[in-house]
Amino acid sequence: MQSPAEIVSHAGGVTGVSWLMIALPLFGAAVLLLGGRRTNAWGHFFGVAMSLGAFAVAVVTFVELLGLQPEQRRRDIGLFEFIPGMVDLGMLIDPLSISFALLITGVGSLIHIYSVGYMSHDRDRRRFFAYLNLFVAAMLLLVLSDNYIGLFIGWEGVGLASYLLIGFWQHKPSAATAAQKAFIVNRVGDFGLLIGIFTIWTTFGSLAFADLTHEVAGQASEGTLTAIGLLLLLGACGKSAQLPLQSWLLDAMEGPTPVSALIHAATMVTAGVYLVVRSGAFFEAAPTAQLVVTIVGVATLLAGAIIGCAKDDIKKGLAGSTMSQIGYMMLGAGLGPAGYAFAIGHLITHGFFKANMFLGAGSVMHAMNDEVDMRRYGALFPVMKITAVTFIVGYLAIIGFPLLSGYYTKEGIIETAMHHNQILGWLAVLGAGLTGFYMSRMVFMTFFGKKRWADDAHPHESPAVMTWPLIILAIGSIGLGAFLVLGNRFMNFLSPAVGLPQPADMPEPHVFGVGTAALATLALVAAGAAFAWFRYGAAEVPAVAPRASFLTTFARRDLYGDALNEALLMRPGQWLTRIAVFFDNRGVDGLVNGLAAGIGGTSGRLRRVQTGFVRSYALSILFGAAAVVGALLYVGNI
Amino acid sequence: MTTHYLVLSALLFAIGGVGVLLRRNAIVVFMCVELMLNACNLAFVTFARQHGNLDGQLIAFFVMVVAAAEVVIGLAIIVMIFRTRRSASVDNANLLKY
Amino acid sequence: MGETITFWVLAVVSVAAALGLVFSRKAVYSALMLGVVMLSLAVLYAVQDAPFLAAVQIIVYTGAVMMLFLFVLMLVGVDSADSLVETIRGQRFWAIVAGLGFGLLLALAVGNVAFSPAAGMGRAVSGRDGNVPALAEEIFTRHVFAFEVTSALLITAALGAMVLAHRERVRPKATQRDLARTRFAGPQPSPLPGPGTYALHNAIDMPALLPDGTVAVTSINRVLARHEMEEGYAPTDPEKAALIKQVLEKDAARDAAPVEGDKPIQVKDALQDEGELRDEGEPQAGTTSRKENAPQEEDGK
Amino acid sequence: MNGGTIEAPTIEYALLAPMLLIFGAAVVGVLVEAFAPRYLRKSIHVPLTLLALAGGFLLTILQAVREGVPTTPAAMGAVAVDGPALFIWGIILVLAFVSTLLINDDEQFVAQAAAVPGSSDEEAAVRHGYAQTEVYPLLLFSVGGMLLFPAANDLLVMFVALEVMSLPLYLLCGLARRRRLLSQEASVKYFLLGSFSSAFFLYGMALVYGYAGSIDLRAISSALGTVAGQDILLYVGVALLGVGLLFKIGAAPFQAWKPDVYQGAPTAITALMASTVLVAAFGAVLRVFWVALGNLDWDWRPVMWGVAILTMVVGAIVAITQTEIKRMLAYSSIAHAGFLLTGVIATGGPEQNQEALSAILFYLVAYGFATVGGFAVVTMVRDAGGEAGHLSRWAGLGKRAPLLAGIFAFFLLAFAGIPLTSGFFGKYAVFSAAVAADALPLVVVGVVASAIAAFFYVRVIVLMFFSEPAADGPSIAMPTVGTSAVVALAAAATVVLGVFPEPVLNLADQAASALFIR
Repeated sequence: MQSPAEIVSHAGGVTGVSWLMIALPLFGAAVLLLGGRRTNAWGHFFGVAMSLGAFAVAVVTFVELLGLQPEQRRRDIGLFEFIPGMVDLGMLIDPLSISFALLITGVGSLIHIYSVGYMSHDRDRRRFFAYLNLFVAAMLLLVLSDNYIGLFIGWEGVGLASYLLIGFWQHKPSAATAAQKAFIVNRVGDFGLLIGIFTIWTTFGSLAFADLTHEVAGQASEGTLTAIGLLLLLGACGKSAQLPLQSWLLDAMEGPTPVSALIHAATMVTAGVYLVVRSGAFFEAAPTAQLVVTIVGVATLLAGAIIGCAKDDIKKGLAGSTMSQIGYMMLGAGLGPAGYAFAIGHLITHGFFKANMFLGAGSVMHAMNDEVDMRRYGALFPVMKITAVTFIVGYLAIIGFPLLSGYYTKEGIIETAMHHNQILGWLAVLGAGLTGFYMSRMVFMTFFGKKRWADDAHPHESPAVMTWPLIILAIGSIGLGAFLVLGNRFMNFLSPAVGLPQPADMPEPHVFGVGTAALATLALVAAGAAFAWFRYGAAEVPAVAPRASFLTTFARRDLYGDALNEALLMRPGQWLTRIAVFFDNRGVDGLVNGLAAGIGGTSGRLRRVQTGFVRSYALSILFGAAAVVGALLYVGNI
Repeated sequence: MTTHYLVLSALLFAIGGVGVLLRRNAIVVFMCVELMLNACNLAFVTFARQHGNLDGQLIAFFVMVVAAAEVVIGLAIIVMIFRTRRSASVDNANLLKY
Repeated sequence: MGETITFWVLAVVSVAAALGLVFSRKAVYSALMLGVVMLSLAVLYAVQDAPFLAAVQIIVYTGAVMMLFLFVLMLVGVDSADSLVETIRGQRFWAIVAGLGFGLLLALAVGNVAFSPAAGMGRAVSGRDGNVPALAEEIFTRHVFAFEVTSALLITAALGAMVLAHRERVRPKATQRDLARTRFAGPQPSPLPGPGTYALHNAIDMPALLPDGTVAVTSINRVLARHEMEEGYAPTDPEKAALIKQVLEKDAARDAAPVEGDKPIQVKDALQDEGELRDEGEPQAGTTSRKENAPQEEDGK
Repeated sequence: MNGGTIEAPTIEYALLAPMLLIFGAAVVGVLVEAFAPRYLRKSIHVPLTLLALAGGFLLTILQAVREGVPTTPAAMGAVAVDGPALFIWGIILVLAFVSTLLINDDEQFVAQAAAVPGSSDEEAAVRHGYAQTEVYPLLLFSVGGMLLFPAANDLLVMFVALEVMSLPLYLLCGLARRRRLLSQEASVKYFLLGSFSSAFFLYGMALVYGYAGSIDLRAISSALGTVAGQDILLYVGVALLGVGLLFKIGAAPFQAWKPDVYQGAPTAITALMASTVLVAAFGAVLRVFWVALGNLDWDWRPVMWGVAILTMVVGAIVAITQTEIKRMLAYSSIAHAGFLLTGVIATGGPEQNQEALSAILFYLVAYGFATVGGFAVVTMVRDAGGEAGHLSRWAGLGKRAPLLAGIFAFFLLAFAGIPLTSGFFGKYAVFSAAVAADALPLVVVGVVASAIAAFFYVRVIVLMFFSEPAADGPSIAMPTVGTSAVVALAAAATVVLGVFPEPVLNLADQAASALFIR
């Protein structure tokens, strides 16, 4: 099937071996899992090496891609044809996918390195690295595949890796439950994605991105496109923890902290954003679906921020923040080509500063005997300066402190949203203010104020293998945003993959990016930070959470997300299951069991026909011969 | 006449088939198979005359050769199993079943 | 006319002989009946312008193949009268139904075809020196490949007979002298067990072996076994020792709870024991042959 | 006339070279048996056999590559070496080569077949290290027959080839080293039923000859429709011919021999039968039913429908309750014969025929390799008394020998037709060809049967990996070089055919596009 899109035939070069990107970590996972205890001694280094190798390949591929004309920066690499003309596996290397690949392998490698230190006391470190490698491979397959099948395989692969890693400490019942929860909630989303893919297949007859261009998508009816968009969005919501499928993310913090940093902050949870951007052709042709995307994004960014305000568990606070930031990205992704560059840009900068903060949090926990309650922290700044400084850099980046990474990308999303729709814009600004509050709260409660440590806590700085990744991530958190956004550099880079926005959709450029919305945002953020200072910096923080107002409780309980799930989904679900079970037992099961028993019984009876007497066999042959002769005569009408 | 010969061959073939089903002595069973082959040969020769070409006779000749080889193998196998079991009954060999 | 008479005579003879082959009790009779059929067919071949085949039929089939059959029959034992008592339920009924059905189907099928008068072999052999050269020409031209391939068949046959029947001597054949020496100077003055008993030893303290090499539980001598166990002369073979022990324990258990007096161990119980002791999936050669013996005995009366 | 001169026949030796090489090697093997000292025999036989098979394969390839596919029958019209035949030769020779590696294993064959099982004679033979090296020439004769069987251009040659193929197999079945009672029983059963069924084949041949006046396949085809009033001869003849052929592929209701013979025969021979014989028999079935009876397809196809459905259903259902691994694989082989029959039914017009034919050819390659590999694994799982056949003994094998169990599980998945294994494409190709030929109901039955079949394959996998191993479970024999090569080769072929089926599919397509010489 020749794709309508222009396919640049690649004549060798590094892109020819870019499959190594996926193959290396997969190989690592295979070696570590199959090798068993023999690889205990060097397994973690091997895992790191595989991840770094993938990073190196990604960098080289990226450099080679940069060397091409922008319109040629698109390479389809057919890996193999599975069912000719139906299911082919191949890689699509274009600006969008290579951006993701760089983020995944780059941040992934840093987190691998960090984990060498963080997991050094764990007996199952090798298994941990195997899963990490598996995750990286699956995630790369997800973003590098040139069709929805490969994407789906990667999608399920990261789901599996995430499940394994959340439940890594199986001995903790909470971890096991959380892993199951994540798995089940994700199934809902995957179901949507799968149906969406089926719909695409039946509508367009192809699943290759190259075939599903804007022109092709335009041929379908808008109703179909909206349906496809909403189904894909359901998938995206599941993976990216957007409302209403957000509830698993907070529980997922039961996993080891590097996992939270890599999977549940920097990479996997952004897969939904990738899906929406990659499927831009459908969304842009279905405004309703796009609108729903923006609404989900805004609702999630507010919900996440509110949750973040009330959490005392440092990782859960960060998880709420992640939800919120992905809400921003989703909002950007719902705005069409104008928002894509900012959404992906924010995704990348967020990958850096959020990973940075998670790892920082991990470093703090490492120092505080795995204590996660911020009310037991305080005044850690002098004890662990590197962690604190890097964390604060991340903090400044996330709240949008001018000239740091988050400022540029988040501001871009807010302004584009404002230009698109005032209400969305102002809600996004409000979210920014909340971010200012809860992030400041986190920093003040952790690093400043008075010591509220447990008696046996002896905090200390983490080893270099853990701090160096922090430092590198912090540098990224500072400079990356400006690098990407200024001069629309990233937008132009991405445009061959996702298209350039109409000029009318773009907000007016500002000198140094300061406009009304930006000013309002800055003001609100400052107010939020100041409020946090009065509440948690200057004032005494009680070591036990006080009874709180309705609103705080509301936020502490994850906006009653679980209760809502329970009331809306679980209870009716249980009723449904009960009814289903009833019918299942009586009807379906009866049928299936009856069928199984029937087949088994038939089998048992037929088996007895094989008496072992050769004369019986001869009899059956003679009967068979007579039957065949008779049948043929009958058919031949003689 | 052709029909007569053919009916005779069909009868002999069927009798041979029944014999295979009824007899337990492996050697007799095998004789019945030989009877079936002979019936085939009769049909071949008859058809050869019917069509006036030699192919039928030729095939019959080949069948005899093949049958001779088959007899040697078959009897060797029967002798082998008789040595082990001290019985040439085909019903005795029914360890393999179900 | 002559052909018609020949046909009807030989048809009746051959069908009768074929039925005799199927229904005669003695295998030798069956073989002779088959010979009759073959000879009749040979004549029918000759009648149908196939003199070469008629000769080959007599020489190869009746002369060689049938002799081979008879030879093997002698080897196997001519007196092994084949029982006509059916052991497989329904086999006889269904065999006759299927046979009749199939035979009728075939006979009706070929009987209903309207043949034109036979072309005869005249045309086929005309221009050649009769039937045999004509056949030869066919064999060595058009069908030469089939002819060559049959050689593979014949070699296979020879090889197969060698494999299955030829026993190579592992040690030199014992001379009369050797035999006499072992007979008188050897450890075993008594004769060895006769064929068919599957025993490697004939000492009473050694249990018999079944064809598959396992111990026949029924053959364990309880008295001796108990004595052996008590005196500590257990057999060296651990498997046998374990088996003997097991049997004794079972006896002891039975003795401990006597039901209706002192019941001697009966064959039936022992058989059950054997079934329990064996692996379920293992073939039970012993029981099969025992089952088989029953009708034969009945038949022998 | 001068009757003394006969014009010498022309035989295309080059075309027939692969087959002649095999037969020649077999004869040399017999001479080795006769003249070489005992201790040398095996070391002569093994290379001789392997070289002959490999040489035959090379000659086949040379034939296909250099001289192209001939369009007229060879050897005075006796043998048709055409595209499908060359492909089938290739498969048979490769699979036979692989099976020979397996046969090479010392533990497979009886020391002296003539010695009564359990007797002191046998013991002595074992002690002296005797080996029945006649196995190798017998194998070669059989392979020669297999090559001729699907390439036969007239029914006589086909009948002779059938016997050449079968007679050595009857013998080989009875030569297992352990459980000789079972082995001999398998031999007797196979022999009696085999000769019984070939009598049917022969009678069918007689009737078809009576109808057409010739046994040449092409002549039969051209006689169809021109002979008036004798259709009944043709129909009965075709039915009986079909009985003989269907017996060889093990289609129901002629399948009864398969489980018993597969279980009793030495496993290496079972592997040979389950792979190469099936390939050869399907080649013959295709040739008879397409070349000779292609114009009669409206009549034989409905009957074949019934046979295919019955075969699939019986194979799949009865396999469920099997407790013996080889028996289970035998039933699985029956079910696969049914799947392949759907492909036979799908043959029709030339284009349709090409698709169906290439599907069948690919299926045969895929199934052949997986099945040889599967049986090779079976030879390695051993108890004190030989192979541990009972399924309960396989419980927990995944914990004892994860690699072996994993490979076996992979073969089972290939049988089940799971994607990324070779079996998937085989089934896919055959079923899609059947759908194209309007045999949708048949495909539905096929899919249902596959689902049932998948159940018992998966059951074995579950048994191996999720059951506790028995305390006195079977040991895993240290594989010889030959056996491990077989397992590795078969596994590699199954993977490659499952992941990169393109080249072989193309090859099969090419072979099929030449069609049978008609």
